[in-house]
Amino acid sequence: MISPRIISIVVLLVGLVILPHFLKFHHQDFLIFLGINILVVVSYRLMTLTGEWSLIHIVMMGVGAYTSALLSKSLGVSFWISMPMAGISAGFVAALLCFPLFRMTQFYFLIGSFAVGEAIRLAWIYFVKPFGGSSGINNVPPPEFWGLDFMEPIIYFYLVLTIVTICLFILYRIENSRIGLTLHAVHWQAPLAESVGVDTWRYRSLAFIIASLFVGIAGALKVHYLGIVTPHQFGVGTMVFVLIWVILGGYNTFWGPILGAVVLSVLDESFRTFEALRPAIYGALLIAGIMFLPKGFESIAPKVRAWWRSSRASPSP
Amino acid sequence: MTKTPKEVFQARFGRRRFLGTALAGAGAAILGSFPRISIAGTKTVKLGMNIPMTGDYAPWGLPGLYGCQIIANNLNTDGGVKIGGDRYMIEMVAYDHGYDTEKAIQGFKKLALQDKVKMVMMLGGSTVGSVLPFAMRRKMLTSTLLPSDITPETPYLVAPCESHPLYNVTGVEWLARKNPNAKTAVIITTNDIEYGKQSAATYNAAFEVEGIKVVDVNFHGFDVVDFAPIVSSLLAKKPDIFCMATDVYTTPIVEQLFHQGYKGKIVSCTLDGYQDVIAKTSKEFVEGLTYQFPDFDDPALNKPGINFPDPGGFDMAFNKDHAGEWSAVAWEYPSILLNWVEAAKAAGSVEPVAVTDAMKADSSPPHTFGPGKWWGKELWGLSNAVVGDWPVVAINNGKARIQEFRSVYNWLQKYNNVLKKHMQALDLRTV
Amino acid sequence: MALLEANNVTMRFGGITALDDVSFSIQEGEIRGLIGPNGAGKSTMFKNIAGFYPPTQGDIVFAGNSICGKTPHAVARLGIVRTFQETTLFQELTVFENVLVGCHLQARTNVFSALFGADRAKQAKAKQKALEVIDFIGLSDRKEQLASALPLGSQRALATAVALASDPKLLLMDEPFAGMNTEETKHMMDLTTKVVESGITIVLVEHDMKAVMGLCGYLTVLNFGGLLAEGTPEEIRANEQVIEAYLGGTA
Amino acid sequence: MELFLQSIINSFIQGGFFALWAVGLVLVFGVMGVVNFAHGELVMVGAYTIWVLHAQYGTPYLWSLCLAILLVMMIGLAMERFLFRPKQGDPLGGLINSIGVLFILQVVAHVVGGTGPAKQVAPPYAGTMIIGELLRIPYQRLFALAISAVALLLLWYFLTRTKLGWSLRAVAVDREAAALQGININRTSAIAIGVSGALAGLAGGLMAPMTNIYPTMGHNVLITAFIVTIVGGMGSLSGAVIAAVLYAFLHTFVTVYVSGTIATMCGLLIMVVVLIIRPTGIMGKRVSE
Repeated sequence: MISPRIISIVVLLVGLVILPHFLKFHHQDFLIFLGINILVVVSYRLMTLTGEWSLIHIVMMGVGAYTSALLSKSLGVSFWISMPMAGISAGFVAALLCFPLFRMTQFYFLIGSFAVGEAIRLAWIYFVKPFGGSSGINNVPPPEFWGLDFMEPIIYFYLVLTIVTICLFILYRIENSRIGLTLHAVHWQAPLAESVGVDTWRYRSLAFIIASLFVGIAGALKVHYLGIVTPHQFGVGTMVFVLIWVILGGYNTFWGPILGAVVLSVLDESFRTFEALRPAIYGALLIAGIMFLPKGFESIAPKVRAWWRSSRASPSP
Repeated sequence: MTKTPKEVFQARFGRRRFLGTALAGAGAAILGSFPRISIAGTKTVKLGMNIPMTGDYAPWGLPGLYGCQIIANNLNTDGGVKIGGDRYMIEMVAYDHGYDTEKAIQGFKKLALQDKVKMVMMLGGSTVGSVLPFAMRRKMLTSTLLPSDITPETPYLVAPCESHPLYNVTGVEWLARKNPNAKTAVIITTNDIEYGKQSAATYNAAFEVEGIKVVDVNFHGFDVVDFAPIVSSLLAKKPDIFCMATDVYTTPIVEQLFHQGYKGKIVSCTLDGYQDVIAKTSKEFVEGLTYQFPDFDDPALNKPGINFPDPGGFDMAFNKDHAGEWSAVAWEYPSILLNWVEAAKAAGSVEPVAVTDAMKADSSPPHTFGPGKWWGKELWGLSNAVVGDWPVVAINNGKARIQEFRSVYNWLQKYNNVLKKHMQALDLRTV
Repeated sequence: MALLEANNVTMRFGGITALDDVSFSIQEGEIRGLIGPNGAGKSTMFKNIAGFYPPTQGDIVFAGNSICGKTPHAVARLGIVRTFQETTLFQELTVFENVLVGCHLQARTNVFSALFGADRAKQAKAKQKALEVIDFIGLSDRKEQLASALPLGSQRALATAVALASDPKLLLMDEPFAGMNTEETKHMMDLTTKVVESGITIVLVEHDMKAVMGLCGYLTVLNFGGLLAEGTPEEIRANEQVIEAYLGGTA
Repeated sequence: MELFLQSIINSFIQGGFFALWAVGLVLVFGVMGVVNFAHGELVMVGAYTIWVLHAQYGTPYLWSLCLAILLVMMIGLAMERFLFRPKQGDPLGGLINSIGVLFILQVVAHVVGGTGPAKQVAPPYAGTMIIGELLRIPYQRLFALAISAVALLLLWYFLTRTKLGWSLRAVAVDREAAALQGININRTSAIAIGVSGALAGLAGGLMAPMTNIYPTMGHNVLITAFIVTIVGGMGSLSGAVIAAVLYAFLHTFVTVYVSGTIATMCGLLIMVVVLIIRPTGIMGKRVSE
């Protein structure tokens, strides 16, 4: 007897495997970046479990992207090594930043993390060697494996699908392990947690490092498909979108941020025909969303389920 | 170009206009999404623009789309263009990537695969970098305004119009000849690679060739709100020539020069909206200010050999609907469109590869300001940029006027080693 | 030898002196009342012991070694755990989960063993422990309820349970009886005695004199940050200064 | 020497602007607990108002300035009433709302002004004051400096010497306590964002004749305002003003003698250092246990 959740996940995965074959043109690429962004938001949520919201997450993605790009381009390291290295280096940088950042909490942490991130970005622009300044590093080679052509969207999509699924699984395990419970405790009652022996500083740092590690991997995935990494990709503008996805999707469940990223990215893409007016429509959407669904898109699910039940309970003739 | 701000504003806000503006996006979208009902016996060829229409870079995208729509409409109302025995209506399809690499590649694929466009025009820089692998593999003709995007691996990437920033040498040449006793210069530019450092290198080379010493170069970020400090520090070097290798910030910089009592010569890359500059300073102060981008109602552009049909009319048409939005790209993308038309006629086909070959086959390709030459091997390993004559513009009692056309090509033939040296000094990619 | 010794503890915030050269010692297995009018410095003393901030001067020695300047979690690891004024709980967790968090010290794990379930045995033991504690405080029948759903009395009990779960040597209880009705108080007193009988030393700060007198074998009275008196409930009841202080405090 | 003196003057002028930007942000955060990401856009709207009224329709500069202040104040009040008030006690919700407003205002600016090169406004007070052949101050900047100084003084008076100002400060210190004392939170919030909007409009109006006016000009404003407010202490207005001037000096002198990019980096790093040493800013109140 397998639990319905497992079944639904399997179905979902199968669906994702065949999905790209029904998509045409640029929609396969859209799917690839969506997959990467999902890893970004889910790893970000792990960070927010401790109640701290940072603005440096996307810069950590950049750290990963730059690491992988530099390793594979200047040192000729294979993608399969440079990708984990991307994660590790991002995690390492995060570990270094823990000391200054976690002296702050709440709003001060938000802005402090923003400042550090922006400083890192400026460093990429300022030090043309090795970061290539504003135009960054281009011609980053795609992965190689059994002579597969990773410039083909579908093939790269499968790569992304595999890696992202694994990462999501790990993140899910962590959240539902003892560590997840402790992070929760740190968020809601830091003093009480401390008093029963929880080192809150350590757990905040842990969450930050793990989140950075996975977003670093996401960065590697991005750069090896785009073939180019620039400081412009990791500006606060991009970070704002991550915030939007997580908050509007809802950050109380594991699935909320994913929902947010998917729904909003699709809408944004469909607004593109409005060209210059698009941001306004998007902005109005944000406000509407937060006003009418303060708990995020995820809060629809229970409602729907309830409605479904009631409608089945009393079948209309 | 010669409208008072007031007219500009009413042009924009005349009842008709206002709606027009508000719906411009939607309108253009509809133009893009529905194939034009074509007259019997004519086909439609789609040309793509993968450009920023929102965000900081919008000024280097949207005006180009407007310009191209004007040219396309003109060609279509004349019954389209005759290519290989068929009449083709030209349709512009645009995608807004907001200068985001992720969206750039998606937009490019949308245009190439879904809309089946025959050429994609882009601004250049990182957005081009992100589409190149796919574009070159697909042999899709792609145009950029930044020749520095060209590498030996990019045979289908061409820079047929603006050879940024190479043309800047002409301005320096002209200025130096007019002021033989100018000995020192300072350069102000942005700290980015694509625009700032490329320009700085070019100006360094140009000044060295003229025997003028560059005493200070200031690379500033895009976050500058007040130019007083930078200008003060540059003026402290007492330069004879003040060189602005930038576009967005020219007005505030000139304003500061004015307030801080600068007496020497000014050379700039662009001077978009120079009436504002005059309004902020004085006719006398900007007199003789030298730069590179002419008004299109300039009579000098009616001389034979200019490859742009009725510049004056184009200028008028543009300002009728998009007053105050004019920037260099407003005519540069159209000019590339015209290059494509010529090449397609020559090729007798609209297929990208054929058109590219036809373009490259032409030993003196039509450049906006006269016959040009394919060039670039010496710097980027592939001669896919068209360089030819470029106008030197100077302000004569409140009006921008072309002083003369000078050959960028000849300069490059003579001095490309100097240029190369200075590019390498700034860690810029060269072969 | 004493389990906990406070030696000449002084605590200043900017200008005000919250504790002024206070010394006392607590024997293993006793249940000690720390009383005094409002602002006498009881809570400050608590926070000093529990490591929320180090005393400005003086030393606090636990089981023979100084715990000054140690962080709360470090102190907790040594076996000193506090409960909080009001009911500080993980309101949105169930009773069971609350206690499970309390088991942190036995159950804490690293990312990898958490990932590969290498800590399964450990977690099982923690869960077992949690159930025992819940049973001990008599909340077994409500262990799946949300903490926020419990009545005040049970919430206090739960708070104690969370503390007990990290099996402390010394339990600091901050006003456990505040705002309780007689019946709840009764129940809480029984619980407290049970805890002491299970071999845990208790220090409690309390205003409810009846409860304190009933529970504690020995009292320490603070006033204006200074040590006013020490002694058995009877001695304290008879102590002029104490009465004076309380009247002064209440008047 | 000349450069040194000139830089000092420049620093003060810049400091005045930084202060105007930052103070508005501090007020709204202090009183409402909302980080108004659209603050920079409010400044932008102020600048555009001047461009439309003064540069296009020839309305006298001072009138346009007043109207700009009024308009932006209105926008602020509307935001408070319809976006922030319903989201009381939900800072993230407020944040998202302000981001939404940011997007919308940018597009409005785009529709009004179109794309193309940045909009410019000719300075109503042309000419330059020359002191002893080595100091040159444009009258426009002198005017801006004076007005911002006056505005800040008025604000200081309002907050320290009037009943309303006192209630604002009370709410900023402790919302609940203030509410218990019968202070109307909604009213104070409205006043706070009204004042903040007015200052933003003023800043935009004063900047308009000296800077590029374009839809995304608010970005730099916001970042600078953040740095200043953090260094100054999020709760503290005097701190914001001091920090603004200090930061202006730092930025100006590093820009002049080293490099603009380095200057910005320094700003950010100093901000982090301040946060590490004193997480509530140089003038901020200590957070107690």
